[in-house]
Amino acid sequence: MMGMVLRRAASSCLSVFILVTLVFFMAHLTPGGPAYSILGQKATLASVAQVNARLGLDQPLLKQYGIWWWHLAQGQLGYSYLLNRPVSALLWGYERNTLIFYSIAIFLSTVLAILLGLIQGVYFNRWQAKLIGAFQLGFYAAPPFFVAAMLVLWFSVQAGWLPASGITNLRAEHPSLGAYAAHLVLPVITVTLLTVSPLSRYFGEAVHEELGKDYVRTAQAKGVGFTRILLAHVLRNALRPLVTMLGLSFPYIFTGGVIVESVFNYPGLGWLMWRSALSQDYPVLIAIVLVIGLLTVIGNLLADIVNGLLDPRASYE
Amino acid sequence: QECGTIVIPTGIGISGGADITSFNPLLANSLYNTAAAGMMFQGLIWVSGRTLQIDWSRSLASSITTPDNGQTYDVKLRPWHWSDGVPVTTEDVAYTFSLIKSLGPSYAGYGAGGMPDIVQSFTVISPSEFRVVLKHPVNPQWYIFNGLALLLPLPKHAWSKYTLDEIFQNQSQPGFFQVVDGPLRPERLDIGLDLIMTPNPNWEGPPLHFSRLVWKFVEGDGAALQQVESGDLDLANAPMDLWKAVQNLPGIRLINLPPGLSFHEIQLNLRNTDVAFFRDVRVRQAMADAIDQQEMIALIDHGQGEEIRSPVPPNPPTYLPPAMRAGQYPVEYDPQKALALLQEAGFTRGPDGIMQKNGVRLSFTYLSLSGGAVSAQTTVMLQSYLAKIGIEVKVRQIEFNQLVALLNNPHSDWEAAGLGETVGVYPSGEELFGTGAFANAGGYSDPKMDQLIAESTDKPGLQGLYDYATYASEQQPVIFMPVGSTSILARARVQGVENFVDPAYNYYPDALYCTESAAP
Amino acid sequence: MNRPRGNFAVGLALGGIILFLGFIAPFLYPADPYAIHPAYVLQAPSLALPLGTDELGRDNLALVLSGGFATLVVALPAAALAFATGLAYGLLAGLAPAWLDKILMRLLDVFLALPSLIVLLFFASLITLNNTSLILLLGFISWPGLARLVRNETLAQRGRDFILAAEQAGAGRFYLARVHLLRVIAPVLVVNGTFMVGDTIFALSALSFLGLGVQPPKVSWGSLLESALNIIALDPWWLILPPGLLVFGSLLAASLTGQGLLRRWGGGR
Amino acid sequence: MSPVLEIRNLNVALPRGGAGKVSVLDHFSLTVAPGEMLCLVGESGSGKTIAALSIMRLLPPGAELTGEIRLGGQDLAQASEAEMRRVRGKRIGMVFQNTLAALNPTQTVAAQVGEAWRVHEGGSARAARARALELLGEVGIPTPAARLDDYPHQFSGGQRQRVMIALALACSPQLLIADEPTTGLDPLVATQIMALIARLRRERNMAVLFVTHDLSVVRDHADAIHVLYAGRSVEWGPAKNFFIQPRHPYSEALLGAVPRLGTARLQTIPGALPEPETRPPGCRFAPRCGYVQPNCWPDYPPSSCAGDTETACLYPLGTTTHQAEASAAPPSGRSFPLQLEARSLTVRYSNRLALSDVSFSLGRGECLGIVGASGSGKSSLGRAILQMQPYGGQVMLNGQDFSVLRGAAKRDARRRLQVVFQDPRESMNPRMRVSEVIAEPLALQGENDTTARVAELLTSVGLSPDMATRLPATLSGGQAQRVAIARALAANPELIVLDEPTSALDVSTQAMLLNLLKDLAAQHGLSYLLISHDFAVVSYMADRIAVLKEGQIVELAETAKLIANPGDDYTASLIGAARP
Ligand SMILES: Nc1ncnc2c1ncn2[C@@H]1O[C@H](COP(=O)(O)OP(=O)(O)OP(=O)(O)O)[C@@H](O)[C@H]1O
Ligand SMILES: Nc1ncnc2c1ncn2[C@@H]1O[C@H](COP(=O)(O)OP(=O)(O)OP(=O)(O)O)[C@@H](O)[C@H]1O
Ligand SMILES: [Mg+2]
Ligand SMILES: [Mg+2]
Ligand code: NI
Repeated sequence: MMGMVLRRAASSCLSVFILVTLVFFMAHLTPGGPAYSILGQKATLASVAQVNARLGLDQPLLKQYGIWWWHLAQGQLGYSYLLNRPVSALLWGYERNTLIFYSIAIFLSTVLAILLGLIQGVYFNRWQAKLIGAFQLGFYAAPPFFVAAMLVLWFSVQAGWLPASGITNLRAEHPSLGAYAAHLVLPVITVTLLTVSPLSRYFGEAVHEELGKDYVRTAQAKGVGFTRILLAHVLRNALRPLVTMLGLSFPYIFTGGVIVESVFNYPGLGWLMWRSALSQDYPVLIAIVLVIGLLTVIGNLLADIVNGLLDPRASYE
Repeated sequence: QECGTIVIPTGIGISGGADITSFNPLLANSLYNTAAAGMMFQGLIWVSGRTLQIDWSRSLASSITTPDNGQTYDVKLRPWHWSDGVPVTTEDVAYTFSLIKSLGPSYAGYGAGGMPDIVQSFTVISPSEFRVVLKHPVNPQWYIFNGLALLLPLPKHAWSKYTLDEIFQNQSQPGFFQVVDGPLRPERLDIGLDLIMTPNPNWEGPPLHFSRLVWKFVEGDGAALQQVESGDLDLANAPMDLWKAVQNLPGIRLINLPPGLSFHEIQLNLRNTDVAFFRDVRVRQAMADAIDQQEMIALIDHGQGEEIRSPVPPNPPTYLPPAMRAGQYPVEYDPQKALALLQEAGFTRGPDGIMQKNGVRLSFTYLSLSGGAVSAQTTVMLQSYLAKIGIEVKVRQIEFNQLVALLNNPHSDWEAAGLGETVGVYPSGEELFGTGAFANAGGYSDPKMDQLIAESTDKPGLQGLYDYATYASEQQPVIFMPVGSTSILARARVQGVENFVDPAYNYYPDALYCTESAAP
Repeated sequence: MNRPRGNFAVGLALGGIILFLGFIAPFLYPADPYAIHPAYVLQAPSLALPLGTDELGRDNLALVLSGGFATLVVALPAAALAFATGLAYGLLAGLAPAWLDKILMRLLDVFLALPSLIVLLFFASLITLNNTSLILLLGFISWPGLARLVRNETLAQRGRDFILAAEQAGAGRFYLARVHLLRVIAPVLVVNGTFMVGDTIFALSALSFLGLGVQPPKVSWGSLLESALNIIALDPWWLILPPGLLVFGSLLAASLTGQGLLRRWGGGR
Repeated sequence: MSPVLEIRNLNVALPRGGAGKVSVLDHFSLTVAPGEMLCLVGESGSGKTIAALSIMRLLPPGAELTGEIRLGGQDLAQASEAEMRRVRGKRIGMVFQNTLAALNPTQTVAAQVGEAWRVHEGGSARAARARALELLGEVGIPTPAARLDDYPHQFSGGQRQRVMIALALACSPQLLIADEPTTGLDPLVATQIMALIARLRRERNMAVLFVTHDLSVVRDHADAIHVLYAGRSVEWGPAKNFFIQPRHPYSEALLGAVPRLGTARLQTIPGALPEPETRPPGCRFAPRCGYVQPNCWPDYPPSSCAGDTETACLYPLGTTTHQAEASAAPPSGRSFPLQLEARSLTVRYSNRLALSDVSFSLGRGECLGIVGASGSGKSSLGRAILQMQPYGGQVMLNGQDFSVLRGAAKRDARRRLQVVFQDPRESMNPRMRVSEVIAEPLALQGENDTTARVAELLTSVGLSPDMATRLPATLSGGQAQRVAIARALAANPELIVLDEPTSALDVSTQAMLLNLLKDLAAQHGLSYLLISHDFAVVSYMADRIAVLKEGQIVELAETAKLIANPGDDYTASLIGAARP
């Protein structure tokens, strides 16, 4: 099975390569240019030319592209034009924020999805399942910005319980973990609410489907109790689609989402990507795209491997 | 009383936040960066934004004389020390000047006050005195305010061991900037989060009342409002679109500041033949006359703004021509007059209600900066006003850097664009409307304007400036638009906020003090 | 997902209401959405102004209606475009020889991993955003999911006996795709087509949040919501709820209808 | 001796669609004595599975059950769920069909076998494992210790069924219920499983309720037979009597439909089993019965006793001459002009050789049977002939080599070869109406007006032209297979490849189809390549038979010669499994 997984990884790397190439050229062909972001309104043709020369942007595009790979091969991701920092150092700062925020959210939504999905699968077509179904539908249809805004309105503007935005820099402000956590609550709730709905839906359907399978009847015929059937037999078999979906959402754990992060003023990687795209800070942008591409590949691989462990048949497919 | 840590958003007193990404005053190209750098390095000449006069108590220069009234400038420094105890000398100023020259166009202040090309020679006379000789005599007020003021001393003894590239690479490393002569020193910068500054213990200016100043990067005024309410921030800009909501916040004061030295404008591309009608001064005047600036201020800025009809900001009125001080401008809100002007220029209403002449419709595409409720509202109102006199405005939202790139390219085919313009403490127009001036993106060129501008910068006295302002107001080389003033929300414990920032975007950290006990 | 049958009807009814509001109502309600009334700023709903006014004193009902038209007139064709592209690409990959399929799928991976905002930003900087270009852009970023689905379906169906039998009777590839594949995957297609409508409405609204949507002074539900949320601290519920609920309702209508169809055709997956 | 299981007057109603609860099994009574093997037989849909599940009380939710089910002294019909849990697996073991689905794919067999034991005996994991090892050995898994930690998919179908049996036997139950354990297995393996169950019940003196629709499997081992038709018992009694003299016309028809070596013509039962909603009030078999009398219609006939056999028929058979074993073997030595020739065919899948160097020829009007165990390459051979997949070697139709043909010429030549698949519903586009399905080959040949021709074809396969507007899902398996044959005929073929055309069908339907195919061949001068793992079926149809084993032809001879004188051990065992 490892062989198959690795083969797929190799061919996915091709996709990453194309992805990075595409974004590289797209970014460089977008009108404007980082020099204007750097110089702002004071830009003149001369100063732009000078900045471009300093950044190497006056070179032919293909050569810049080659240099980018050459630097990557040496382990360098470049230097942010706008933030005046090496990209790798920069990424990590944002990455940390996203990682904390999203891994908590995804963890919560996975746990919730498993709980809700089990209930939904077991009480299929009964009011419990219908209630959960309505919840899923509601959150599926609710745009994230709307959910986020409503949460802010209720918990922050009206009740004043939780900070609506921002993040506490543990090293800067009153170094309190409590405040740090408080800033995470609303974003985490938003993402959890939004991700739990598709996850639990797929999982609930899988549980229902598995419960209808013959092996469940076999287990019943053995005299196995329902709880045990659910936990020992059904759960593991139903996890496959959930794992696949988690694999697909793997990149998000690291990159976050532009919209949620900007609504909450949360400096995560998704938000950095958006700002870099706006200001055409190519090195940062392309580095993030590279990270996303690699994470997509890794996410799929992890899902394959976990599914392989969960389901011995997978290795024969 | 001591405040402990004060947390303020970047862009306080200016506008919504952006990251601080550079501490180097020669490379700092955003107001946010300039704000940080301005607190680290003491200016040679400090022009107060409230009076537009030199504040000698804050300037490193103790005297400036120009023996030949315009070409030679002798500057004396007063005794002052770097934070490591080394004295500040004219060598440091010379070092700055050499850096400026070698940076060339990538110097952030390049071109302002003619710097550095206007300088014939720079001579260090003694550790406390230097002389600058210009290539030709100019209006001393103009040069001192807009040019000489740029020569702030930088710590030669700390920096000279670095190459220009290294200086460039280190522009956002706090460690590089530990030798300062201003009130604050950077401690750490987490890009995307905040910049922490601590007082320079050896600063020789007025005492500070806090132990740390945190510039927190907050995107959006709405978010800043929430954070000042929750106590995450001590100060924040009051969001204009939430004006009603910020009036009576418990424990928070609302402090109105005078408007900054800036104006809004609609740049018109006079080179573009598709919109050749802009070249007709009557069309531009009609546009200016059609816009009800008072209504815009009332609706968008909730009355906290300033009508702008000329390139000289009306407040403080130090440089405003006397007629304008009395409220008389060549243009004013008068849609009837606007219509009459258009008719006079030969336009008639077409079947679709749009004015036209010889098949050319008065219709153009307006580039508006994306993001920001204020810009969107301005766009909507502009469109509505111009529609009333038969001018059609199509809108395209565009990113800032792309807009700047378009404006910069003399061959690009943009038609009109909304921008903000900051003016120098001495509001001459050589960078704005002179033929080929760099902010003159629309290619406006008028011999009379050029002559008036030259008089304002070269001839001593204010008459040149007055004439220029009057002519520009009449010409509307760009359509002047109103500017909103800033208001600051301050948590009760922090005092002195009204003196913390002035209209020229100078910061006075020593103004801040607290009434309650220190840390929250 | 098995829900009471009634939901399908609710979905259709909701969809009908939204189509009515988007395409017919704007021409029935006379007020000019762009007229500014400084004297009537931020009025709460009243009899004369059923949905109140915004911060420039514009009639909010007129804005919401014209926003609906602007939203639907972009989102629906965009969904159709994405649908057609996804379908064509998926069929092509599914029917192509293995090597071509491999290439197409790797490319699809690229499209799927490509952050759509960057693509949007790129194109938005090159072309003026108007209805046509927005349709093209939204269509362009929304198709890869469907393409993958169609391709997988096609592959799954391709080896089925009835396809083999048709081939044996002399059917060519094009005939197989047109007659057999399209018919068997029709349920999946219709269902995902409905979902796609919801997705494009959502994507368009999200774009407004980033300034890449329908350009001012024209409004869309997304941009109305965005500007209302900017002033959320003033609690202008009459500005937030209508566009918010309409976006929500459209997505709900799309997914209810889609799920109803899914159940009706038993193509559950 | 008191019976292990005694069912009295069991009625089961199931919720079905909009119609509410419908009775699917009624007045069902049966007794199984210790050590006895009772076979419950009947066509698909007659209610066998429902009966078996009732005993375990594992009916689908919403089912309504009345009557008595006595296991020892306990009435299971009244037992609580907790009590039932102690019965299931402990006192009654159950074996299901389709073991690939019935075993949990993600647990090792040791865990699954051991679980039954642990649940009831509460032993340690180690003890459960030891028990699993013991059981696997007992059911005849070779080297059981090495296979404990394998997963179900790693076993062959027959082995999985053995595992399933081991699982049911874990707590040494008094009663084993086996629901079609041999369906879907190839006949050789099926016989082995059957023998295994028979052996186990003797060794353990365990009662067995064996559910099947295939009478040929149970002939050697059953003690008693119980025939169900449309939810009611029609005949029950000792097996010996049953096979000698079935009393009920349905039983007779069922027996007559099973192909056996040397049968000249199979008996067929007209019509189809009624759905539970449409069952007639009187004798449910009446509409299809050859002996029907007017008084069969109003009331369900009371049961009558003849010898040890009871039968619910007003006119039980007794003296009518039961169809004698036909001695007339298919005529041998017919000669056919050469039509199709395959030369050293080789089919290779990515990693394995499915067919190697197979050559044979087929004459015009001839039927060539291909037999072999599952996986021996039969279907691959068929697909290669049909040009459905790449192969090495040559296929020549009327002397024309396919490999040199391209494009339209190839399509044209391919059309001369048609195919009928195993799963009749899979072979039709579920969204096409019957008329479109049949008209497709016509339309592809450019015919425009197809209505008349479709009606004609439908009639020729014995369907009413009214069927033309139906969708495949509304057809029964037999009807669907006829439509598939009609479609094949529509292309005007010379040769039809029949890939297990009847193995998804009931014996009665199978008989009907086989007869139809025989008639069509005679009418249209068709040649057949008949693929099947059921030697009896092939011998009934084929002029010559090729025996495939591991991708190679081990023997190819005329049917009669092959039966009389198999030249290969493998062939001999195939014939043995098919012999009654
Ligand atoms: N869950 C169910 N809901 C409704 N009707 C059912 C259900 N299960 C079976 N039936 C119906 O009950 C009748 C008897 O079905 P059963 O499964 O017992 O047949 P069977 O004799 O076992 O057939 P087969 O040989 O196909 O297994 C059939 O008409 C069937 O359609
Ligand atoms: N598409 C395929 N890819 C790889 N291997 C295959 C494929 N189809 C069949 N095989 C393998 O080739 C061998 C022959 O398969 P084939 O289907 O011809 O057997 P068969 O005799 O028809 O079996 P059955 O009686 O089960 O239908 C088997 O071992 C099978 O697993
Ligand atoms: Mg059954
Ligand atoms: Mg086969
Ligand atoms: Ni805090």
